[in-house]
Amino acid sequence: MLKHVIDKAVTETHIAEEGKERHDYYDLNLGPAHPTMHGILENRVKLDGERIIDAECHIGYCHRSFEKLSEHYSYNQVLTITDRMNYVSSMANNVGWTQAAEKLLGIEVPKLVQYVRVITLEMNRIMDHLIRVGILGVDAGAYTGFLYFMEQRERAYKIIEKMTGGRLTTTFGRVGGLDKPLYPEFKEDVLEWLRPIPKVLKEFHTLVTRNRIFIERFRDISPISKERALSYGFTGPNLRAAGVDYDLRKAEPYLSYSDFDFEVPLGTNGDVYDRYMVCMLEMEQSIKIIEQAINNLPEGSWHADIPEIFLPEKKDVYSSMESMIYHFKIIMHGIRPPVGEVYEAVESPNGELGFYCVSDGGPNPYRLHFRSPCLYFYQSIEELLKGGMLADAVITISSINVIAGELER
Amino acid sequence: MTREEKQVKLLDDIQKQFGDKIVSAKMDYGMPVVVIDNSIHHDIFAWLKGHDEWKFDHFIDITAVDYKDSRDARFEVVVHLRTHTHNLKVRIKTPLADSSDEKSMPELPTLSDVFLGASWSEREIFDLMGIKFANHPRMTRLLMPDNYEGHPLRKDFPVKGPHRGSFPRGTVVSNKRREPAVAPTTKAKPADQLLPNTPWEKQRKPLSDKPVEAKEGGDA
Amino acid sequence: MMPRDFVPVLFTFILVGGATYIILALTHILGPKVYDPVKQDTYECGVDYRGDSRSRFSVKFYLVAVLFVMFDLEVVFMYPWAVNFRKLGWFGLTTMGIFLVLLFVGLLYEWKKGALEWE
Amino acid sequence: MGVTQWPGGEAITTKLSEFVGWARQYSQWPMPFATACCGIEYMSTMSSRYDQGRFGWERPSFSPRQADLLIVIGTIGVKMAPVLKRIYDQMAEPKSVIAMGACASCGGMFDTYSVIQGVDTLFPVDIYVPGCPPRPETLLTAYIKLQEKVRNQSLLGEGR
Repeated sequence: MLKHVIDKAVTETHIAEEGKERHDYYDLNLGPAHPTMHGILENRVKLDGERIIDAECHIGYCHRSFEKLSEHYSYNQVLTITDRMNYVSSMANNVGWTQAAEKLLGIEVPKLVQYVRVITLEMNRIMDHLIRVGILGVDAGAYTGFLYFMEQRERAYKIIEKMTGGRLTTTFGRVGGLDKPLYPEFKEDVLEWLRPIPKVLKEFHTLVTRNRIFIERFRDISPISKERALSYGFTGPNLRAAGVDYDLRKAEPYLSYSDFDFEVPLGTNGDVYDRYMVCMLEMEQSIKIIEQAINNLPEGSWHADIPEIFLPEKKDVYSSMESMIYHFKIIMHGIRPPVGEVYEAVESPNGELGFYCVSDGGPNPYRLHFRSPCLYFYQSIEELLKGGMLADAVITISSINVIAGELER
Repeated sequence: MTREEKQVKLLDDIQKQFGDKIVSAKMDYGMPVVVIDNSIHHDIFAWLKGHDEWKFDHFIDITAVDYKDSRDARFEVVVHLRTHTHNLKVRIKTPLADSSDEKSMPELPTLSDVFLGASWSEREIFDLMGIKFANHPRMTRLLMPDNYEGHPLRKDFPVKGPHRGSFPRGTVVSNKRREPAVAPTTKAKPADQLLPNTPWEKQRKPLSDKPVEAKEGGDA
Repeated sequence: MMPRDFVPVLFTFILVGGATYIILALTHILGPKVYDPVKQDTYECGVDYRGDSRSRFSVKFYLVAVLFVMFDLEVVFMYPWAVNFRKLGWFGLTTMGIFLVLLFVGLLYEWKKGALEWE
Repeated sequence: MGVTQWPGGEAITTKLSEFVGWARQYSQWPMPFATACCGIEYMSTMSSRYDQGRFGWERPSFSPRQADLLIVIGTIGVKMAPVLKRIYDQMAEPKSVIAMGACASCGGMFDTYSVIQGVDTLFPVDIYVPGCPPRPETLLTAYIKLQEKVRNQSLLGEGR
């Protein structure tokens, strides 16, 4: 067996041509099966000692053809795809899709549904940033912070399970409202969940923020300027770390975000430390939003009054004739929006998550394109890696927070 | 001036600048939509980005739609841009006819020199939709394996993939322990060998290094 | 005749050597051995490896390695001294002090020459 | 497994394969090949609440050389299939495989052109874990089942 290996080595030895200045770069595969590559990113890196000279990145290892599938799903079934896009904060994608479908159908959801959607969006922003910063700590060597944060996520799973029945893939909400009425002690549970989070954040601050090692490793690593960030299509925390004040909740208020007051943290030179700090400060702002939303949660029905789109409840179907007809019509015909196309975007924890939906009047979308924020800031990875050290490559890729489901759709 | 007036003014500016090349410019669900001729595909974006009043420098998204049989121009490339001076988004659509013969692909000039964000998304459109972008720095497949044939997001491409007759749901898969085939080399193989396309019993056989010929009436 | 107080040292050598040998022998006997050309291939994150590992690399790595070995040996010499620190008294302190000062001067020299900077 | 009298007291006798199986079942080094949503549930199993360390599975090894067990976590795409097959081939014997989640077991909800319909088309799988994603408790029962399987593995398998 060893003969095979030796033959392979002999045939591929490098014969240095004379006259060419011989420069020995070390080719390294930070390949798909690598602990820091989140399992699906392949980077072929050319090293001069420890410094990265050239990086060539490949993706596509977890392409699950969401857009092709969504052409065969009804408008409510697409929710099963959207929670597997950014699976770290799946409910944020569901809210995004319901917003886009309702804009296409021209529906205005009642205030209670809007507030509940704001609460779930902000809860998912906290949960997403908890894992994002935790994994950044793990990649830089601080494993304990990750365990503190995972505990908070587990407590959040309890609420999400009560609300939707699933921990991670929740198919939360329907076009035109929520999937089920809120369970009675929802408000107390969310406030109870929020109570220890500032303390845990402070613990992580003392662990990492003023820690000389992490400052040395995070500061001035892969900075990106405003113009290049905008030209790459950065959105979300990575863009705000570069200093551009663009947050969809403020720029194009949707879902009654204008009722709450909160600030948008901005960074200065867009390096790993700024991305980390923007995420930490955003979590505190999200806590403020959730408290305001919970304290003045309005009364009202949990779905819009549109029987021909929103499935009537079972007890109505058996009792009233119209509901039974609507029930039959929705199930057999499906929801048929008018012919046209719409682009609706939501501020998901990773950035602007857009849904470009073209409808030809049929029961399922003619073409549905998910604008994935991950794809647009992962394009800059080859430029961000060049010139840095090998250890910085790990930190950069972890700080950009690339999620496989959303990157490769 | 209010948001609507700004949007109307934007449409007029574009209309004045490119005149006859603009097929239509109107508001659609609260967003200005401009349908242009594909000859000015590159110039309109350079102009919009460099324009001092409408600085459309934030590249949001580029995608493509396949209107097989429902329109004469089969493809349509859709680009979303955003300006932070007037807090506006614009959607620019470029209809594109399908290429005449089978071999060549419809062609458009690339935007990656104007907007860096277009480089990988254009590669994804080339990979999934089959639209080539001229003088793009690295025009290779993004999501599918490099030697994959076919463009999956086209309407004539089956969801389950052309090479694979998927076995009907619910058939019991025999899980007897099989010896893993000793594959001498696992260079990246073409998609055919990964998913042999013969009846389900043979499909369950793990990979073998011999190239799989599509035989009718497979052996027992 | 071997001095008596070295028997424990000999005993540890035998114990350590024996233990490692037994473990290796057990795994060799009990473990299955399936030879397979792919298994012999180098593992590089699941894709084919490129380039080879015998290319030359810069001298910085060698420099750091030598510095580490030097200061590591310094600590190894301090162990026996630290064990009977009380008995040696002032004599031990002065000799070890001279030894440490010498090495500290070496450290200062490297620091100033920039051998510790990575760039 | 029997108790025999021994001059100094009693001694436990057992078969060699049972002894080796007993030792191996509590020290499986899993290689978590995480690609998609199940990876987050695997993180929950690894973290302090559902702690897989209680079963002796604390140390994940990210190289196939030291791994006893390959856990395929998440969807395997057509582009990922050669990589996964190579990693399975490069694992040292005796190896076992857990296919975690519906996508790894049978392609799950993604019956499409770009997803491998089940990891068992690439190599034999020992335990299929249902769920999309499976709850941490389901994964822990899979661990217990695999421990039972490892304990009863005979030493005379292939390659001796």
